[in-house]
Amino acid sequence: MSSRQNTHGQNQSKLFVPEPPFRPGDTPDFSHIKIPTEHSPGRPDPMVDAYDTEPQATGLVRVLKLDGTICGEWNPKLDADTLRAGLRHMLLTRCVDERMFTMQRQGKMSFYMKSAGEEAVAVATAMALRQSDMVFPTYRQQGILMARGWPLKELMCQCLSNAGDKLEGRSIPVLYSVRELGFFSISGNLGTQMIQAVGWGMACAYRGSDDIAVAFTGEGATAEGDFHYALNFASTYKAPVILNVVNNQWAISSFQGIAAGQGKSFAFRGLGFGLASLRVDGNDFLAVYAATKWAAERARNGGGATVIEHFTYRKEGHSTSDDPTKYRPKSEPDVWPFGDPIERLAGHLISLGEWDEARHEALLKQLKAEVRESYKEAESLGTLASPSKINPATMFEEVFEEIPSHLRRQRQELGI
Amino acid sequence: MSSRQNTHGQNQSKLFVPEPPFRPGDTPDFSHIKIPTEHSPGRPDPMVDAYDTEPQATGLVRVLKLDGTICGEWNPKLDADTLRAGLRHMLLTRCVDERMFTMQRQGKMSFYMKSAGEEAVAVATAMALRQSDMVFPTYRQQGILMARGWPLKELMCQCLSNAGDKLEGRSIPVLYSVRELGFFSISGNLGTQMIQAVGWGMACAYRGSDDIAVAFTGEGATAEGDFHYALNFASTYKAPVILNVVNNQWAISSFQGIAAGQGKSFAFRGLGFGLASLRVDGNDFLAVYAATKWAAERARNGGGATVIEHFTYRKEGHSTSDDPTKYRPKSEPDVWPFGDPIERLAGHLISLGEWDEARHEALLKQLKAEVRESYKEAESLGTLASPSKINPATMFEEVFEEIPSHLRRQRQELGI
Amino acid sequence: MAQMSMIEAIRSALDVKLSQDPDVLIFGEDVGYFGGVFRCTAGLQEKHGLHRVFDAPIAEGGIVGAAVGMAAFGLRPCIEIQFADYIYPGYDQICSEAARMRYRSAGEFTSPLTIRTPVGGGIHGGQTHSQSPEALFTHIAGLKTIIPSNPYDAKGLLIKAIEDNDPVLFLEPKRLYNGPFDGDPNKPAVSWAGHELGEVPEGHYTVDFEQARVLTQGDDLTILCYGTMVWVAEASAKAAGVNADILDLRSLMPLDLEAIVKSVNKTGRCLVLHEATRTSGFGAELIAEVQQHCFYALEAPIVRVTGWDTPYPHALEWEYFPGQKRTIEAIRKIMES
Amino acid sequence: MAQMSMIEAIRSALDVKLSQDPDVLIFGEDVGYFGGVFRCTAGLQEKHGLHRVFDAPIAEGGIVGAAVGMAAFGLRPCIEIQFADYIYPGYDQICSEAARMRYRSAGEFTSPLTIRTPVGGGIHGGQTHSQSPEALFTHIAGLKTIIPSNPYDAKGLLIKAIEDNDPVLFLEPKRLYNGPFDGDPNKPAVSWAGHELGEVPEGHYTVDFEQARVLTQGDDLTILCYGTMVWVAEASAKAAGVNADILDLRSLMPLDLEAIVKSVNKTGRCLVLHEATRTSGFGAELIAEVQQHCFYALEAPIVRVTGWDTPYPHALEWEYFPGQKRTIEAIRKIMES
Ligand SMILES: Cc1ncc(C[n+]2csc(CCOP(=O)(O)OP(=O)(O)O)c2C)c(N)n1
Ligand SMILES: Cc1ncc(C[n+]2csc(CCOP(=O)(O)OP(=O)(O)O)c2C)c(N)n1
Ligand SMILES: [Mg+2]
Ligand SMILES: [Mg+2]
Repeated sequence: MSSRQNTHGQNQSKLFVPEPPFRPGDTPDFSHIKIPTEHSPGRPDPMVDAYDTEPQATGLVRVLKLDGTICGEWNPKLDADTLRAGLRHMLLTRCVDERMFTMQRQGKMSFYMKSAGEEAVAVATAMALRQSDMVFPTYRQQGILMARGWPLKELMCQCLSNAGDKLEGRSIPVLYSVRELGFFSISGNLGTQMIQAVGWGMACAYRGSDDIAVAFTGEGATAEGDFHYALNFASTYKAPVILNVVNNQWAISSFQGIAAGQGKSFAFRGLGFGLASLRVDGNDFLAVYAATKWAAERARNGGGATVIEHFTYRKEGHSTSDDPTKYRPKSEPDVWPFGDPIERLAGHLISLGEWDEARHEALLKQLKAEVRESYKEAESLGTLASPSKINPATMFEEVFEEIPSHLRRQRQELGI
Repeated sequence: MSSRQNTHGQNQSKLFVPEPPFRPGDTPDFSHIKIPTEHSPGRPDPMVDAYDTEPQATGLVRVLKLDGTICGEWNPKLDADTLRAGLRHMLLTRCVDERMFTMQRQGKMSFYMKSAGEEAVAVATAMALRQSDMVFPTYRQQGILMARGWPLKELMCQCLSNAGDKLEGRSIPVLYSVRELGFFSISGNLGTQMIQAVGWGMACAYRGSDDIAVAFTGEGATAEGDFHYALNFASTYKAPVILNVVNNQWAISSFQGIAAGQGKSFAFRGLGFGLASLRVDGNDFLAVYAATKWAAERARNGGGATVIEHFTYRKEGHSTSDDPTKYRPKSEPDVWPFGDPIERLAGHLISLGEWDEARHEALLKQLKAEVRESYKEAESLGTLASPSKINPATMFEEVFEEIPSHLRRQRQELGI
Repeated sequence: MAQMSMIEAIRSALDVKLSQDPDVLIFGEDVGYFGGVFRCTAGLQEKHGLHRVFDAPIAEGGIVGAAVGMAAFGLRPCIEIQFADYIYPGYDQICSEAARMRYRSAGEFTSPLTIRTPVGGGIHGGQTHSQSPEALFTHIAGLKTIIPSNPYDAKGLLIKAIEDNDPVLFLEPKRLYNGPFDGDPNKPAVSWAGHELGEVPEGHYTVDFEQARVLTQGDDLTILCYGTMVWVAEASAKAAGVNADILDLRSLMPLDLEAIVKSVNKTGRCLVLHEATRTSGFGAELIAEVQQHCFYALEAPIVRVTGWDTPYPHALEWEYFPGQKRTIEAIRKIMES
Repeated sequence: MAQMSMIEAIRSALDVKLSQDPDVLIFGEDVGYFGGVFRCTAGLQEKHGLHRVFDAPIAEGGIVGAAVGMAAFGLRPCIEIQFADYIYPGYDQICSEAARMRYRSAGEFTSPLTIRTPVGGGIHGGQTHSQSPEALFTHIAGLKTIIPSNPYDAKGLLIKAIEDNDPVLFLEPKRLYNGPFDGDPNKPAVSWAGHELGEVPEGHYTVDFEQARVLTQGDDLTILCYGTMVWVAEASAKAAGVNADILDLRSLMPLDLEAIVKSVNKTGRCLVLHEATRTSGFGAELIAEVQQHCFYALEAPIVRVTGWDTPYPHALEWEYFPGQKRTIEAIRKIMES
């Protein structure tokens, strides 16, 4: 309990309110977090009794050590080409984020959200899945779209709400929908996708398919009822789903302890429902990949759902709308002890002799050019600042399958 | 999976749907349930680390063996007078239930709900608490009102919706509200009271009081979001509350597995949030008492919330509106292996030499007479079948603190 | 033709769709083995299998949310919320998700799901088993809201709802499940047996949305109503001795505005009935449209007879219910002005 | 007197009540250390203590539910829902619990709680940061619904809300947080500085509920509006060259029907404005009451200018927003009929 708790009490309050370890002005020090280097919990058979995953739910599944070498049972043994592909997708994600953030600052779009520091979660998950597995993302898994190869221009047009936005400029930036790539329409309402994913998974089982559904939520949004419904329905109907909790330590300005309370880990919540549960180093591309493969195998084989907590860190602000230095020390991202997922995977490839600084620089340069090109193309179709080329009549479409008479009357009222 | 699952499949569905072990026509056999007689998990210090309650959350806290003798660490060492008081409250509860059920069948009231088989949960909890601790009950904890001495006539008038109903006949029967006895207004909406209780507990802490809040939910209603909110907020703010889950095996026609899914116990859900969690033999008056005392001590001392699952059995229908033999074997209540809470406590008192058959019969007779008398008095104030003596003007009152103009106009429209 | 109660008609609709379309499935609290607390799904699990008709956890938000996922996948879930009073935990999934899925994804994902739920009072259900929340849904863009008043319509509209590619809220006036009800609780209960509208075809048929049903035709006034109030309207008009155009709206969204406007332009007088609380009830919307489109034809203010702006009380149920007495008074008042 | 923006006025109201009444406490998502995404609670935690102003888990149902328990205990929680678009997970606790607690317990337990939440569009928030759900609350018996249009009212009404012994939904038009807005997005943003209604007393004062504010008086027509639309109404009336009675309703429930009726009986013409979707919006309720009470005075149909019955689109925000163009057209139409 910090000084704030004690000094400002005006009554004899005994109400406990958790606080983050550091606030602006403090010098962040994470030496209390023990980084289990060699001691990743083992890899049980994917069909293990859910309760036997308790060590995995409370420990931290890791493959990549901070020095780039590998340890433990979870090594997915990926070939160098696959690793390089992963690195490329993550780097591309970061480049796109950088560019779009800057463009937002220049008034080209209303809003943007980066995923810096969390790229491994999205990219490795996507690479470990089939494309026919539907992912139910939040706004911070754009890495999936890179991994599944969505043309950058499409993504950018959505953010620019311009004539190229196949969603007709209806939603704020980053709320993509890409059904053909197994990417579910992102909701602005936190948490709702979790139980929808379970419904989708139940539908897969109902149809006799062995595709699965894979949902993501931030750790903050686990507090919503929809997360509870997801755990409960997944447990009751043994739904073939993976429920990912991306614990990036922050929910806008609230530290993870507001959602976690006295809980040891978010993964442990899954155990409460008899679901297999893994807590994974989310900055470790290989660990995320291996955990997802494990859970997917379990789900496809009728073993039901797995909860995976990805322990990671949101390196930047929540979105273009906030300044993180208002609620956490400026240096906190730099001293976060689990490193950067891109650097760690690059370091591993380098230690394998499959990568080097020069190639890295070259790749980065190439990706930046690619992003610049795509952005130019996208911008040529308009920005939010330019007069919209979207036909106002589209506003009345797709509310229903067919435009009902009252919407036709309203459209006429608007004079179109 | 039963035959229903396989024979009626019209597609290649792999969707798993849980089913109860027995349905009408089956011969129920609970020999698979192991009754841990000597092996109640131990009683840790109430301020123990929550995660160390895992044995209690998955085992079954017991004191009374089926033979009436006592075992284990949880014996609350109550004197004979207290035990007899508990017995009396439970018996009274059952007598009231019987009478009211019969009266409902005779058309005197619209609805009634018994608590047969679950009396120990309500009565022992109430006796282990202070009256200033607010309980947030469901409709099946009328035993608390017996233990806290609410005049039977008051209870009956509420059920009869007559002139003596201090709730002005506004709610259906059994939705009592008795603030002066620390009994919160029962909601018809399942689950909502759980998070409200946490709010109440936070308010106790905020005011510096060491009173606590004690909530009850059926196992079925744990699936509601409010249960999740309750666990989360209780964990985050270390709220001084006890969250009771009364697992009476049935939620109307749905067996407990619909809510439990693959979960080992409902208590374990508490562990998922880092809350102390106990699974208790709910038909064991002494165990319920001891567990509640333990949790109350923990809460008052700043240890935060405890989740208690009371493992019990709903011996009768859900309410006057259903016939349980339509969805479970008629004999199931009789072969339920944990006995009857009243008989078990009586047996214990008899084994102590503090009770005998004759006294039991005499008490029962006396309670029945008391109930009969009270009911006669209550009925003299009207029943639902007789013309209501409640002033229609009351319908417009207490919607707001003061009657606003639109309600005054509506009252005039009704001609009053 | 068979004789069916409204419960049987609903069950028949479900049975027809389960038989025809393998993508239809049903879940909800107690709907499986037991067949629902009102018996609407009785026998369907046994006939169609456990994986097509099954019990759900007591979590209305979960039930709707799972159905949204299934519907987006391509199934046609038809879910039951045990009482409309308990639909609020699912409100977010209905309004923010089901209703907007098609729009926000530009048609990539849709929500062809049906939510059945019993509404209305008259069974001594008190404030938590009597509500009529239709207006809370008609305000939400992207939802259709349907409410039948008899077995024939119930079956045809429910089949239509399940086949519709948009989310449909299907409200079942529980007081009409077993028979029509004219608002007088002191008369012996009437059953659907022998009633013309209880004659229901066994197989597949649909009743269109956005089509009001004209019960009676008359020049004195127009009565706009739906659900239980349809029967109260009929009895009241008779008792008041007026020749009324009584329109059973059936479909609130989309609304058959054409029929309404035509009628009021003819009669010049309009009464609006509903059981729901008055303020911001659906009656307000009807009045807003009628006064706009029929202003110059109107000879008297449009009157609404509704539930009061209070919770639905238990003992005073019949003082709350907008029955014949208040309806007749309103008719008289309209005719006198 | 100080000059305050609406944000500052709201913050000042909270500060006054936190200082005066130890039973007042504030919680919600990001309201603690950070001071809220719109900064309405900035500095309050530091001043009043962590246990009086604190962050909550992202669970609107939990936030409302906990507040219901605290309020029943005897505290006066004032909670924030980050955007009204996210209030639906708390809808059940608001409607089924807070609104009915007093009634169902015959006054034993009450719900003196205030729910603050930003509403309305105009900030490019798209369909999930722009909604105006007031009608979903005015339909619920037992709730009060308040919506200020300027700093002075915001502070006085918010203090009144916190002191009220019933649950109050306090809707904050986010487009007005930093300045008035006449509906023209192409004009440079105006701030509250120097505006008469930005002059706000530092200390305690209240503005009564059920009291419409009369902006301008005129005999041509009555414009009923609230929130952001008040400013659109004023600019539009001016541009249309009409002398209008413009009523800023401020309190939707309870409603100042007297002022409304008096005005329409005088002008004989009425325009209703709101940003929310039209069907079953609060405008329908206003029209229903006006036509009932002013029928014989009305010279033209009452017209409503509202948001369309679609989700609030992002790129086409200004085609959706009921701005001056549509309002002026409506005024002309009313004046011509
Ligand atoms: C139902 C709902 N409540 C509140 C919000 C506002 N909101 C948007 S993002 C956010 C924080 C989410 O934090 P977390 O779940 O940890 O995800 P992260 O942003 O860290 O990826 C909040 C409160 C929302 N979008 N939906
Ligand atoms: C929100 C809500 N959903 C559904 C119901 C209808 N309902 C009343 S009791 C009940 C079963 C509850 O079962 P459980 O929680 O196990 O409690 P028990 O009756 O066994 O004591 C249901 C579904 C309700 N009252 N509230
Ligand atoms: Mg986060
Ligand atoms: Mg139960």
